[in-house]
Amino acid sequence: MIFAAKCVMALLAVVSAFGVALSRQAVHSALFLTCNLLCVAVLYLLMSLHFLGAAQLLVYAGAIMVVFLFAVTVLAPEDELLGKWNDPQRLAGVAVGAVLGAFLLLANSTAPLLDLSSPDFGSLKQFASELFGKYVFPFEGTAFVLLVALVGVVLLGHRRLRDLDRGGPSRD
Amino acid sequence: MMPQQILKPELAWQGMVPLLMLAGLFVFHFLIEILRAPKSRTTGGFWTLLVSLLGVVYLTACPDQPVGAVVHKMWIYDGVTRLGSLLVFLSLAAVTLIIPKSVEESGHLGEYYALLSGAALGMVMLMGSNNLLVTFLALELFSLALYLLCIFLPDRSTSQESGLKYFILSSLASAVILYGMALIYGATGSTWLHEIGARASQGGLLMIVGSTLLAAGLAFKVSAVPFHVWTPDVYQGAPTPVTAFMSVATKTAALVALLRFFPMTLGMAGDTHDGVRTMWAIIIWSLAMLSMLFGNLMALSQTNLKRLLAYSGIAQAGYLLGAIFMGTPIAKVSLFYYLLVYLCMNVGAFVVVAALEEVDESLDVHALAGLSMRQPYLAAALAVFLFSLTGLPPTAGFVAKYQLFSALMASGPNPLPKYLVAAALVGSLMSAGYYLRFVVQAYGLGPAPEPHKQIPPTYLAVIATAVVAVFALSFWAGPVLEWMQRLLGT
Amino acid sequence: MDTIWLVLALPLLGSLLCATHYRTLGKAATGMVASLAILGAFVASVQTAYQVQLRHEFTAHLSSWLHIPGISGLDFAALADPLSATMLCTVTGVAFLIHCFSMGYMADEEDYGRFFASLNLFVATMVLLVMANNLALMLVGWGGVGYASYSLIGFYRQKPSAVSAARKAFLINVVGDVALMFAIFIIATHCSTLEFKAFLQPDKLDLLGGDLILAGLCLMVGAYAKSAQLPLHTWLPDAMEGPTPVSALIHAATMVTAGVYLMVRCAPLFRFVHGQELLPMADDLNVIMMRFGAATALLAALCAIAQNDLKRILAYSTMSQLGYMFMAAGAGAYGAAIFHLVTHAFFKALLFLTAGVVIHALHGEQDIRKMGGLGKKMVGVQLAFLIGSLALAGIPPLAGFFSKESILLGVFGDGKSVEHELLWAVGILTALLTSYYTGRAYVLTFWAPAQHEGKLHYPSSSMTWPLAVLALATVAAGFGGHDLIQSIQGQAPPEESFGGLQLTALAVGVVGLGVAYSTHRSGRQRLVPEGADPYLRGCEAIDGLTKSLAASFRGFADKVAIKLDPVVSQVCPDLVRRSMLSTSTLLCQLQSGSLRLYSFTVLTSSTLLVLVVYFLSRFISGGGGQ
Amino acid sequence: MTEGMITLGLSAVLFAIGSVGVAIRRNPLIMFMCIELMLNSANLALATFSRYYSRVPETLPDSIELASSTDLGSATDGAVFVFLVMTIAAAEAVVGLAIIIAIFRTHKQVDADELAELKG
Repeated sequence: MIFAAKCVMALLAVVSAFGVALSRQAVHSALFLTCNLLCVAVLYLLMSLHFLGAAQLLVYAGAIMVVFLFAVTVLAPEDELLGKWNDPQRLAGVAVGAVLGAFLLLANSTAPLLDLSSPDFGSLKQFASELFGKYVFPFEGTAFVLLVALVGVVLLGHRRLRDLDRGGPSRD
Repeated sequence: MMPQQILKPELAWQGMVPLLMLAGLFVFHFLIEILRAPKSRTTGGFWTLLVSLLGVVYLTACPDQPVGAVVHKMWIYDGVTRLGSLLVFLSLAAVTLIIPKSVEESGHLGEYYALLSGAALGMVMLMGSNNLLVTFLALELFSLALYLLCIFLPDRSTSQESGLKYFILSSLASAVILYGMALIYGATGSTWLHEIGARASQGGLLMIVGSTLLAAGLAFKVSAVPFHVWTPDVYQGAPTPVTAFMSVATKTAALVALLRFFPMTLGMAGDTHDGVRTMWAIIIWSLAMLSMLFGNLMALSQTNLKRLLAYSGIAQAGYLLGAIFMGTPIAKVSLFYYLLVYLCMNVGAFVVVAALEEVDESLDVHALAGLSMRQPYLAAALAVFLFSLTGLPPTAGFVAKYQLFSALMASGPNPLPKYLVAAALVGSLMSAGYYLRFVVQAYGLGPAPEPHKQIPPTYLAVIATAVVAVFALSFWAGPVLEWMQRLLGT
Repeated sequence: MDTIWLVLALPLLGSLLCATHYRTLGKAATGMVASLAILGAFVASVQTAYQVQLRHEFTAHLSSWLHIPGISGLDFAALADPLSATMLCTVTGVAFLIHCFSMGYMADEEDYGRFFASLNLFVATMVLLVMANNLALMLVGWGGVGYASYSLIGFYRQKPSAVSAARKAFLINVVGDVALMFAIFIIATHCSTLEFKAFLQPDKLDLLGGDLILAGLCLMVGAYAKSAQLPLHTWLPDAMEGPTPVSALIHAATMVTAGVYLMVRCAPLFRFVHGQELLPMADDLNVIMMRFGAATALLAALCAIAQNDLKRILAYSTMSQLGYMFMAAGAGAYGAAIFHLVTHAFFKALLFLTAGVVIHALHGEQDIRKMGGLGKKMVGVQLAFLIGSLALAGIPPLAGFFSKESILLGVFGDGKSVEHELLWAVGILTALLTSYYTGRAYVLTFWAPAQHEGKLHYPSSSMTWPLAVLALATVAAGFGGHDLIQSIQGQAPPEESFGGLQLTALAVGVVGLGVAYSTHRSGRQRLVPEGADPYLRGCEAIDGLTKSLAASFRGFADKVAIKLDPVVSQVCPDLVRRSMLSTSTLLCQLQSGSLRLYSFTVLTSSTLLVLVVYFLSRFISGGGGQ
Repeated sequence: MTEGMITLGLSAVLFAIGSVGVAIRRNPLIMFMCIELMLNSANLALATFSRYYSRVPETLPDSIELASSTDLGSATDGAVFVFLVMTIAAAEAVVGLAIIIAIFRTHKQVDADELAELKG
């Protein structure tokens, strides 16, 4: 049952990923991405990684996608002309991606995977004790990444107000 | 399985001092400069300079032996971290002193300093990292700060272009690195470098592909050929002090990360004919070879000084990767000595570029003609730095190259490092062509002297210090090398 | 830091000051600065010599210099021992007097600053050469001395002959530099150290094995070029184109003695005692050195007889005396060699300076046939020249007698081998010739009937008092010989009673002088018929030979060059340059600025890397599995 | 095929699709979405490895001493890794979108091919 569910979700994820990469409209891409992230969240849940599934739903599919959709609607980018299918650069890109994917699949197929997890695997308690114990250093470090992001937003956002006052920036 | 207890981190504050200094500086800027936005704009620079100089003093003068692992072995403070952090602090101090008019007028000086110290924090964190997660985190920390620094000048479309290109390509590299890390974790079951190193030889194909992806991503940060494509555009578009910082500090951090991965993760399997280790060595070797040859070759046709320095940085990365490839104690010492000298000459050259921009000189090779009459000091300093970058004798560049090449030559029967030396010599020959072209132009005839435009005194101070250092490091190379040798414990 | 570094630092500083601040200082102050710098160096040398007396030898280590893996002893370090202390005192002392003399002699020159800067630089490099404690640092001084002498010989830039003489001196010096460099390579690769005290130990020299003779020959070629020994002597007579004080300093007292110094410094290499007996190859080197020394001494003396130019006579006599020193070094009488080096520095500097005064007085006239009659007009100068001449001729109790005597005794040795007796006889013959041509120059200059008209240009006091000091030194120096030889050699010279050997030398000197006086008193210009000149000028013939050799080589090279040069120097580099530039431009066009292309490149590179690594790993594991 | 292989294979496929997207799209916004896709696929691989955790058998040569006696690596590593990467990716997304918005505001329309003032 779980196996079947995983297969369906994986199929859905692949389809939505193609949607992200190939949609003409940015807003479609964003929606496909949301779909993909949701699929992955479900996969986490199916792997009994409950906390990660929840975090994926909240952080990714929730917060990040809202920002993406917001950006898309604010900017309203024109539809991208995808051009002909036999554009050489496009073909080369697809070929390289295919080769890369094939090799990653090949490498992944050699992975030793064992289902030996304990009953409480993926529980919040164990997760938290690791996060605030062994991983306290990167946990604190993440705070600085977020701070840098905050500074960046302040920098770029603040500038926008100033620029509007001056009637927009010049091109050079 | 017993539920694990919450472990108390075993903190060794001594080793954390450089990290804490930068973290404190960053928080200070965030709280005081950005949120409060004081009227006086010089305090931020003052504190940054003070902290970076204190850090330099702490890292050079602190007599203690290396402290070792910190916080569940997440982070290591040893000679390598110490020397690398020293270089980052030094470049931070230099960059703090050169604030272009355009940055000052943007009214975001607080953010500028905050991002600089954040980037430095990320770099120091990366150099001591002993865990894949910390490595990724640190990479992202300084990369995010650098994207924002690249795009810092709102009125210049080149700055925006530089920021966007760096952002997209660097994120791509981050994704590649992350996938490599995932595979390595899958292959060995640990994210700690020393444990990975112990199990690397059992990793199989998963480990080989994972470490290749990781090497590719780090090669991107080092800007080695063929992952160099972003370098010239980003360097040219970014504000010059940021370029100077990136060219030295980022390169140092990424090289040290490579150095940590090279022997620790993958070389610990002893002298057995270990596939992973051989692979890694071959990757580094070919990256070094390509960077030396193509970096110098592409620099030959450059006409813009800033862009030329970007291309020459690619070639220099090749020489440095050669030292990483060797990995012997002598090679490590010569790597750090080269990095120190590279810091002096490259930051010096970029400060000259910044000063030229401040006095509205063009950076084009033809427009440089007669610079020696308009700006005699700048021209002389530029000549010194370019001579040193070429590796001509009385300067430290010569000693650094000499040390590096002799370290590569001491490889016994293995011919691979000797090919590197041959390529480096050919590359140096080419580099003499393009560096000296600029010097000759600067000392050639040109437009009559215009009324002097004032160069800010801090610029001159940095340039003078760098010139002195370029000569001092050559005449007192012995003591410096001995000191580094002692720190690295070889 | 020891005072010995002051000996180097002061002349360097003086040189810098003179070169950069000549205009602000003015002439008088420039000369004073230069002289005071050398005086300071002299005082420091004396201090060093005193320290050596107290502490015996020591090494003053300043800092490390080069790091070459596997080779030690590449430091900025000075070696202070009796040998270097003696050399330092002599060099700086004579140099100081000559600086003072130059202040008067060069007073009318325009390029006063350049002259003193070069002179100080010369002293600095010479001092570096002497006090270096390893061969590599010595090579720096060695090359520096060559450069400084180049700039000083060619001081009169407007004179083509001076320029070509300077070029010749420089070229031959470079031959010596290259030879020394080869010696350094050989020694470094075998002994893995370049420090004198380290590689001159028997166990290190053992490592040289068969290459000992090669290293020794390279060292000797280097020394011969610097000390103007046959066949690399041709530059020395031409070097007289420089100002006379330069000739006195460089070509009499200091630079040309560097070769002798090198031989004495590396003495263990030539005296290499394995077990108890001299190795045959070290013996070969010594024989070569003695024979070449004797040949140089004799041929140069012969050549001096046929000269009419006062300075060239002195130049050839310098060559001849250096030949003596090499003879002594070859015979193992190192103390005698250094003793003669010191006394020769005094009396030859005296002779050159006196000659300079005479030439100055006669408004630049250098031909002794056009002099004469100066004896009564310039009594003091005449006396100084007389003292110098007697010392050169080896008349007791002047210094030259003692030093030449110790050399001849050293060469004679125990008198059991015919070779040594023959060489001694050559030495005596040379001494006869020496006293003759010295006497001739003296008599023709001062006592023959005057051949010139016009007012004499009398020397100023700054030019005369150095002469007095040097004359005094010439008289007194002979009495310190015993101690000097003992400290250099490490053992007392053999006690010899005043016997037949000494009497012969003395008699020869007196006879030579007597012949000269009786022949030339009347103003007769030559004793030997003109027809003999070509035979006497054998030394100069070598010059001609090298010239024609060089010319024919150049002719050949020209022919080849006309055909090959355009290809080698224009077409090929141009081709390379163009192809590189076009490749470069092509590569940079790939850098099109397109973000999409860049990301594609990064991805492709990563994929390629994965591909390559995958196949290589298959290959390696396949190869490893078999 | 074990259950873990589904998600592991899916992560490889998603990574490849993401890289294709980055290589062929010209809109920076969509390029960035594709990069998010790649990061997400790496996360999926990490989570899978964490769930189906297998320790490499420790057959070390005698010459090698482990730096620590206590093992640090565990199954939870992957999960924590995924969680922190999510946070970092969120920060990156914020910064990236701010950059892209800033550029869109000046250029109105951004084409990755045409934004080539810097080149050569």
